[in-house]
Formats: sequence, C-alpha cells, structure tokens
Amino acid sequence: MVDWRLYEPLINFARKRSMWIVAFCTGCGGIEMPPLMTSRYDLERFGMMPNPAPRMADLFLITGYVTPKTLKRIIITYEMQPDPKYVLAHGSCPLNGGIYWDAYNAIKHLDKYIPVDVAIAGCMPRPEAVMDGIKKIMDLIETGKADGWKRYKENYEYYKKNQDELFGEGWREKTARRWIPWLMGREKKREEE
Amino acid sequence: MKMESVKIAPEEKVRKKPSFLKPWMSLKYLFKKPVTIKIPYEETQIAEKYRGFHTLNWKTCIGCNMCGQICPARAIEMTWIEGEKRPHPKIDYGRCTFCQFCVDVCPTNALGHVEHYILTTEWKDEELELFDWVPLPEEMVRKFSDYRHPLAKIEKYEDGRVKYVLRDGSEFEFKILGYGLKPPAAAKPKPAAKSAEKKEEPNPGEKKE
Amino acid sequence: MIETALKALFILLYATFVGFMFMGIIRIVTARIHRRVGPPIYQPILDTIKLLSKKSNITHGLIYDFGILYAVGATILAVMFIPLGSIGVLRAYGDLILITFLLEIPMLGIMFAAMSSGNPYAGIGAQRALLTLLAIQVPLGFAIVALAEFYGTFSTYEIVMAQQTMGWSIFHFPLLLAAIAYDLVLQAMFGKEPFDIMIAPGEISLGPMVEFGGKHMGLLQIQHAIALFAETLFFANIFLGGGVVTAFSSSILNTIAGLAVLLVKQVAVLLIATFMGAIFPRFTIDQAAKFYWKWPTIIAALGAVLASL
Amino acid sequence: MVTQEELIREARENGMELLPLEKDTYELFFGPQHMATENYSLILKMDGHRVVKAIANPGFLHRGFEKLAEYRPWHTNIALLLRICVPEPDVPEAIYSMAVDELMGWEVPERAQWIRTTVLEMARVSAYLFWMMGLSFKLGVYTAGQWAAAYRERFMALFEELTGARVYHIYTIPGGVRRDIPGDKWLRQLRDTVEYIKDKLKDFDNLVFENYITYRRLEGIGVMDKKFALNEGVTGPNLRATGVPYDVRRADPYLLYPELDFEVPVLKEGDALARALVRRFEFEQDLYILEQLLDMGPPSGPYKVDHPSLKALPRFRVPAGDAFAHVEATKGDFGAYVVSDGGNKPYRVQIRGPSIAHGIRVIEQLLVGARLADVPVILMSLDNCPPDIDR
Amino acid sequence: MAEEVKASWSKGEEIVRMLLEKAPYAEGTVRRERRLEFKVPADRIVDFLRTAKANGFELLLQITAVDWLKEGEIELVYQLFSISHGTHAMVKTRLPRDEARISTVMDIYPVAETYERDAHEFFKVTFEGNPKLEMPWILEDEDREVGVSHRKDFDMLGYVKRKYKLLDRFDEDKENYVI
Repeated sequence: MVDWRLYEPLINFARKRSMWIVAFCTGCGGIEMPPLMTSRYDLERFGMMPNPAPRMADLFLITGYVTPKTLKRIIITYEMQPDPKYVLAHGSCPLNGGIYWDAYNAIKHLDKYIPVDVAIAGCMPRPEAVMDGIKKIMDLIETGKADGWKRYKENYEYYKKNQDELFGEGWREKTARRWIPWLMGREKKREEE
Repeated sequence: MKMESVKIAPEEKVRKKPSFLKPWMSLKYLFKKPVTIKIPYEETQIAEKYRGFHTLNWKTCIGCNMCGQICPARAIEMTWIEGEKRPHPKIDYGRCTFCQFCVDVCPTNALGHVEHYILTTEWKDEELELFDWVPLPEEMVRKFSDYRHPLAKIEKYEDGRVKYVLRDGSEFEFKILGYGLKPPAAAKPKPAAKSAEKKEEPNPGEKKE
Repeated sequence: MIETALKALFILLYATFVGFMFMGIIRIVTARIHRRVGPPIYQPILDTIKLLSKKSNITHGLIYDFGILYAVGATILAVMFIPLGSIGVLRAYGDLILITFLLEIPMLGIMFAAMSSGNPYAGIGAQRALLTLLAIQVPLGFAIVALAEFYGTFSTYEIVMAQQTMGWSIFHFPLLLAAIAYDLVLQAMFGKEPFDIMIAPGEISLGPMVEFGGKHMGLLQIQHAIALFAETLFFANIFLGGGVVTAFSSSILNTIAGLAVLLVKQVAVLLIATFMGAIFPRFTIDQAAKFYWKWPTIIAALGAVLASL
Repeated sequence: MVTQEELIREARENGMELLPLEKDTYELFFGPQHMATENYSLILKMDGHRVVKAIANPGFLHRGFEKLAEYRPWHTNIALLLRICVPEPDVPEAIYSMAVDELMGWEVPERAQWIRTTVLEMARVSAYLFWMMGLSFKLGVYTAGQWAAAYRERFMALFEELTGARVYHIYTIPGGVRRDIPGDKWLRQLRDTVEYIKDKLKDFDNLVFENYITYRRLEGIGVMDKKFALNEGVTGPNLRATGVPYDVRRADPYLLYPELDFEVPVLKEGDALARALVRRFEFEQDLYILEQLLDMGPPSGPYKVDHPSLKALPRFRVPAGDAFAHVEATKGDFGAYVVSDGGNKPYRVQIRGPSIAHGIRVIEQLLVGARLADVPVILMSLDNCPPDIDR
Repeated sequence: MAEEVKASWSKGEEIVRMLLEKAPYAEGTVRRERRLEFKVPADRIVDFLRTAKANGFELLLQITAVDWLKEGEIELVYQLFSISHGTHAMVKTRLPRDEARISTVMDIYPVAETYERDAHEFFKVTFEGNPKLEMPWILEDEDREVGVSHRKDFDMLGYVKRKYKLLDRFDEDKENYVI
C-alpha cells in the first residue's frame, strides 16, 4: 500500500496548476472571460482552460448574477463535477445581490445554495481582479483550505433545504419534464388528422 | 423598397474569394512576440480616473444622503459615527456597481474614488466584512500603489466599535452609533436601545455558520 | 525474456513520456500561433496527475470501464509492434495492416465506453467517430497498398530497412502521394482540425469524452499520449526512413542517435498536423467523409497504381 | 428510481400528454451549459444528426429590467439598463439617453454628439471583434478567435481611458456624456488603434473570410429570404444579407451619421455566409467611420447640456410623454421606448433587443433540417445575444 | 423649434393621410420627423395593421404594454417601421385592465408571436389566436403561479422578501434607507 500523503504536495501542485473551468457563462461577467482565456491574459499559462464538459472540470466561475432558472442548472452542473471542485464568485451580485438587490429574479446570496470558495469585488471585475481571485484559490488549494466541496457534502441538508425552499420540492424532475408536452405537441395534432 | 440617400456597397467589394493557400499566411505569427500580458507577474496600466473603490473626506462630508438617493443598488447607508456631527456613507461592495454617480452628485466633493479595484477574500463571514466599509480618506488609500483594497481586516466589537486594520498594519478605529438619516435614538438619552440595535447587527454573521 | 520485458517497459515509459511532451509541444506551438505564451511543456502531465487524483469517480457500468482499458491496451500493443529505431519487441511481427488496425481500434474502445454512458452528446460523438473511421479507411488502405506494392512486403521493419538503401519513401513519387494521403488521415487520427469532428468542443462538448471524468479521463490522457507517439512513429518509420543509425561503433550510441533522429522526424510530423489544425476550421461530418473519399483516395489510389507499375 | 409506467401515469394524472418519442428521434438539450450558447438553451428534437424540431428556451438571464427601471431615478437607470447588451453596453445607454433627451426637448451639444457617435462606433467595432471571436471558435479556427479577443482589448483600454470602466461604461447620460475626452493623446491612441486593426483585418481575411473550409461550412445553411426576414422582424446585418438595405443609421438618422460617409453592404443570398460577409464589410466600414470622425475632430463646446436639473440628479424630473429611440447595433435594430408620467422615475421603459426577433422564431425555423454541426454556426451567424431576449 | 420640424415634414402628413383614408376609424398625427403616431380602437387593430403592412410598414419592432393603473387601462403600443417610407410609427390601442383581451396579429406579422408571448407573460394580456401563449417563456413555472408580472400593482419588494428571505448580508434591517 502506498502512502498517498507523501505525494500530497505533488498532487496539490497538479491540482492548482491544472484547473479546468466549466464553460458556463452564468452572467454578464462572461464577457471578461474571453480576454482572460485568450491571448491577452492567457490563463493557459497556468494550465487553465475552459472545458465544455462539467465531468472533467474543477473550477466553476459564477460570472456575476444568478437567476433562479440558471441556479437550477448551476446546481446540477456543480453536482456533476468530480471532487475536489472549487467555486469562484465574481463581483457583487452573488455576494449581496448587487444592482439587482430588489430584482424578483436574481439570487441574493449564492452561498445559501452552493458553497463558494472565493469572492472578488467589482462590477464587473477586471481580468486582473479575476486573476487575483484565481491566485487566491491556488493558494487555498496549496494549503488545503479550499474545502467548498467538503462543506457541500457535510451540510447537504442545509443547502438542499434552501434550494427546495426557493424552487419547490421536486424541482429537478419538474424542470426535466417541463418541455415534454411542447416537444410532442405537433406530432399529436398530426395523428389526430 | 427604395430608400433615399443610402449608399449601397458594390457587391464585389463585399464578397471574398475562398482560397486554400491564404490561411497558411497566418503561420507567420509563430515567430512573432506574443501579445500576452503576463498577469499577475506583470503590472497592467490602469487608466487614470478608473472607477474603483471610494474614498471619503471625513471632514467635508456633510451627510446629505445625495449619494444614497442616487445609488442604483442602495449600496450606501448613512452611518452615525461617534464624534462626527453628520452621518457618513457606508458603502457595501456586495451591491456597489461602481457607477460612481454618488461621486458625481456629492455637493462638497467629499466622496471620491481611486483606481484601486482588487478586493479578494475567502468566502468566510469574517472576511466578507471587508466588503462593507465607511470609505477612508484618499491619502490613506493612495498609500498603497498596488491597486488593492487598503484594508486587511475589519474587527467589530460588541459595543459598536469598529477597527479597520490597514494592510501596512496601521489601525483606524471609530464607533458606529447607528444607521439612517436621523440621529440614532436622539444620540445620547437612550444608549440602551442603540446597543440593542447594534448587537443585532453582528449576530446574523455568526448565526449563519 | 527479461531483456524483452525490459525493452517493452522502456518503450512504454519512453512512449508515454514523449507522448506527453508531444501534447505539450502541440499546445505551445498552437499558443504561439495564437500570439500567446501558452502552458509549460509539462502541462499535460500535471493534467493527468490531477485527473488521476480526483476523489470521486463516476462509472456507468462494466463496458464503460472496460472500453477505456481496451483503448489503452490496444494503443500499448500498437507501440510494441512498431520498430522504435533499433529497439523492438514485437517488430518482427509488425505487419502494416496489423499496426494500422491496432492504431484505430482504441477509438472503438472509447466508443464502447461513450455509448454505455447514455449521454446523447457522447452518442453523437461516437457516431461521428465511427463515420470518421469509416471515411479514413479508404485512403488509408490505398496508402498501405501503395507501400506494400512498392516494397513487396507488409513488414514495417523490412520497409524501414529497405529505406536505408533506397532512400526515404517520400522521395519516390508514388509513395509521396501515399504519404500525402496518409498525412491527411493522420489529421483525423490526431483529432485535429479540420477533422476534429468527433470532439468538436463547440458543437457536441467533446463528444465521446463528455461523460469521462476523473480517473477515466486520466487514463484516456495517457492513451492519447501513447497514441500520439505511436502514430507519429509509424509515419516516421514507413515514410521518413525510420531511425536506423549505424554511424557509431557503440550500439548504445547508435540506439540513442536513432531515437534522436526519430524524435526529430516525429516532431516534424506533429508540427505539420499542428499547423494545419491551427489554420483550418472544422468540417462537418458529411463533408469530411466526402473529402476523404475524394482527394486523399484519388491521391492514394494513384500512388498505389504507380507503385504497382 | 421512477419506472416508465409510473412516469406515464403521473403525466396523465397531471394532464400532460406523454407520447413516446418517435423511434428514431431523440431529444437534445443544447445549452445552457454548452460552449456554443451563452446561457441560452435550445431544445432540439433530432433525427440522426439532423434537427427535426427546435424550441428556444430563453430566460436564463432574465432580471426584470423593465420593472427594476421603474424603481430607480432617471439617471441611475443608465447603470442598470446597459446590462441588457453585454457585448456593446453603449447601445442601451445611447438609446435610453436619446429617448430621455427627446422627452426633455434637449438638443445635445455638438461635442457630446461627436463623443456619442465615436463611442457607439467604437462599441460596434469591439462588438464585431467579439462576434469574430465567437464565429471563429464555433467554426474551429481558434487562432482567429484568440487574435480577435486580444485586439479587442485595445478598444477596451481606450474605453477605460475615456469612460473609466472597461465593460460597463455608464458614460452616455441624458443631456450629453459624463466626462470630457481625456485629451489629444487619447485621440492619437484611437487613430493608432484604428490603423492597427485595419492592418490586422487582412489576417482575419486570410484566416477566416477567405478560407476555403469556412465557405464550405457557411454556404447554404440557415437561408432566409427577404419576405421571411421582414415578416419575422429581422433587422441589422441579418436583414441586409437578404437584400434589404435597411440601416437605422440611414433610415432614421441620429447623432452625426447624416454627415458621415459609409456604404451599406447588401447581399442577396441570406445564408450564413452572406451574413458573415456583410458583418465583415460593416466592420471595415466602421473603422472607416472612426477615421472620418477623427479627421473631423471633436467640436469645441460643452460636453453636456447646461441645465439646472442636472445639478441635483436624484430630483431630476422628466415631463410626461413617451418617446422611442433606436440605433443600429451590430446585432440589429436596438430600440428603447420610454414613458414618463412626470415623476423622478420612468413610468415604463421597454428595450427592444434585436435578438428577440432573431433568437426565438427565426432560430426555431432556420434550424429545422439543419445538421447538428450547423446549429452553433447558425446561432453565431445570426449573432444571437441572449441578454437581449431575456432582459 | 420642435414645432417647425413637425410642420415641415410633409411626407409624414402624406403617409398619415393616405393611411387614414383607408382606415377612417383611426386617428393619426405626425409627432416629429420620422415619428408617426396612430390611435386605433382595440377591436380594429388587426384591420389597421393589415392596412399598414400593405402600405409599406414592413417591420414590427416591438409590442409594448404600458399599464396605466389610474385609468384602469393597459396600453398596447405596436412599434412599426417602414423601410420604404423611412419612418417609425407607434400604433396605440387601449384595453380595459381587468379583461385585457385582444386578437393576435400573428397572421400579419408572424414575429408578433414572440412579442405577444412576452406581453402575455408580463402584463397578462391575452392575445386570442396565439397558440404559444401558455408555452414556457422567460419566467419559471413557480414564478408564474405566484403571479409575477410587470403590472404596476405587483408588489416587487414584498415578493422579493418573501422569496429570498434575507435581503442584506451585512445588515438585517436596511429599512433605514430613505429614497
């Protein structure tokens, strides 16, 4: 049996230098992602790249405000990611509502629904500020303090309660079935004729 | 469907010819210098008057609440501070959109802004307190030239005292009496009610975790 | 016996390491064309370590696990058959058709796994992979036939040896045609534009790979590295003269020099693929099939006919 | 686990008609977690790799701007409404300001008009670069996309210098603009940037717009004809690609556009290639317009209306009435309808994003019969911007 | 100055006259250059729009609903644009607030389907004949059930407080605000 703890520094180094990002623009901060990912600031220097599939992604960037409709998908996507996974929340909106503090369709406190590791200020944050947040996450990973995914497992009841309170019980099934009648609609008419 | 005075581009100018060989021209960039700015190792130049964090001249602020009225996000809350005659704005970066209309409307130019824009914290309640502050005077913020938020920590005490620890270790301490436009509970006569209100304030933070 | 085992181990380690370096080279060169700095060359290794160290792993059943192992196994087997300079484990049995087959079947393994995951994107990706596989068969077959006709043998090792006396294959006109066709086919095998149809991040979210995460993806990365090595090695062997050096008196020096020569040739093959990938958009699957059945097929068939004359 | 029988029973109880999908078709949820759609979802019914039916599912970015605007003072709404169009936030600013100007009866000073026109054109150029990036990424020429994103940064820097923010400029306000041009240095920088981008446009031509495979990918997909486009309310480059020379800058001139010289590109085919070429040509024209503006030079004078009500912004009131203003954005006709009841907050603000026409019915109809690989390309060639739809 | 412009745009007067000849039930004015305004009774809107489309108003840019709470009416503004005349036109019609029903204009401008879905979702205007009104649009089902709308009597702040419980992270009672 190998003692994996010996390799912990190496593994943590690999984790911190190879964070793959879920390609999910959840809000307006998505517009600052292209400069960050592409030639201008080139996050690939740190091995970060947007990954289309959540199954192999590590870092979830909540780019700005989150509407309940998106939050449902965020939660599902977040749960699809394999552990360990990290969440970076951009700007004011996930923190305290931002300019949408009184909007009926924007989440005010993201940490009630999924755990967040790092917050950055700005509306929207400049790429440099996002970089600073990523640097912070890297530091946290190195010291083993980025434990959002552990918290999600431990306090699952708390998060689930909040989610259910917001969306109503059984929201996953409901969302999945919502479109079925409309996908079928036309076929049915044809059969009747 | 004719419109007067529309200059329509000739079609051959709009069209292009497909080619197999031209794309290979772009390989010349293989040997050119990358355009990448290597943040965080390389400093980027921030424009002058970039709309970053606020500053507040505590002496000239007259507590008129113009900033609170114009704020689209209701990020500004008037705060009564011991020793100050008029309330001062407290700005919540969990709401602020950095539009700086508040700076524009300030009648005495007490509220200003600097270019500093970086504030990164771990998502812990005690660290998130940094997002909610009464802005410091400009020279205290300008001291730091790396575009970061000047505060390292905000310590809150039971009796409403608040201690700002700056990143260079210096401290800034004051006592919050209450919030709102009116002086909190006639300032002096009923300290009991005040403290009750204030006790409530740090509580939600502790309760949650 | 032990010597053979050691050789096999060496080939495996060397192939994995160099394969990862190749992945790094691809990423850096692409980044430079993009006018950016790009990741360090060892980035793919870090990615793989990270993927293998994931704490949770999702599996969709036996086939899902088996498909990946199948892919990795087939790739390793392919590497063993290809002569690596003067080192070779099974090179005596290194039949052209066998190696070509072994280089293709990893795709089948990935497809099994992808299909069993039940994700529609993976299903579409698998379909596309299958069609690509089908499309590249024709030019590939003609290219192989051209080689076999020209040299009168199916053995890779013999072809390499024959090239030492007759000069590289690409200096003979019929085989040049075959090489061009084979290079276009390689583009699809590497999964580079314009034939990265089965991955297509912007369309079907990585296609077959969409459900893989954690250790499965880590294994796939290793497979990808070895496959990259094997494919470039095969091309360098049959068209670019292989890596047989006899200039030095010491056999070890000769071997090392042979490996170095091979490496240079492999990188050249890789760079051409990278360049092509950087400047061309992706075809759709029907266009790609039509393309493969048209130009590369004609070129390769012409090569085969000329070679047999 | 729920068995299929249970599902069917439950669906029947709830009045849902649950028919088995036809044997050889399947559903595909395209987005929102997908690289090709920015937080916008398409529900596709697929037969092999052909789309049989598409349903657009917007609303992931809905924040209720039109309601929120009724709760905020007139000026403050600028900081809110510009979030409707993220790639070119100056457009909502400009239309809202133009509508309020009309309600106030203000004639904006010449210098402010010049600055507004310049800002709008810069926004157009940077939005086109952003679109180029999107198209290249969806086509698979990542090189061009990376370049476009990098070159766009030059405009971001200029915006930063001028307005004080990179993306959300909050710059155009009713009655003019918020601050003056920072000086001649900025103008010189702008000219340099225009020259630079003009030079780099050749590379984009080589790589994308004259690439053989681009043509193969774009030709003949997503074809609209003139009648269809007009019926469906298609505007902007998408409409011009079908042969209608409708450009708001000419059809309903605003700001300095009557004085500027530019050509409106028109193509007949109406397919994705025509749309891409029209956009490319407009990009060139925008650079030309910027050059003209620079040659013209900013007129001297104040940069905003001198009006006492602008001194106390929270108490800024607008006389009752309604106004409609629209400008030509890169995506199409962007309009704002503002109603005032005389108070210090708008009574109703409605923003008309071009994508509300492009992103729902047009997409649903264009996608029928398209290959799956064409879906992202069609989306991108229409330049669909989800926040416009959701508001 | 604005008056002069209005008077001088004779082309607009001509368009209005031409349209009103064909649709005598409507009222039309020229607001300023390239801005026309028509007022049409709600039951004739289909006829009017059909006439307008036949006479060069090709584009329907938007259908805006405005809730006039005091009058108890909902105003629908059809924003038309004529490429051939180069002018914008608002076609206004008023509906009673309690029973906002109007027939759809989908068969004239197919794009109206989208706009009508939008107006139905946020202003509860029923467009008779539009098959997709009940289809999920922007709001989620749970929001629709609670009756989220952009009508003036929808208490947004109260709803937000009910839905998200806590409004402010740093300060539980930010009621102290004065605006």
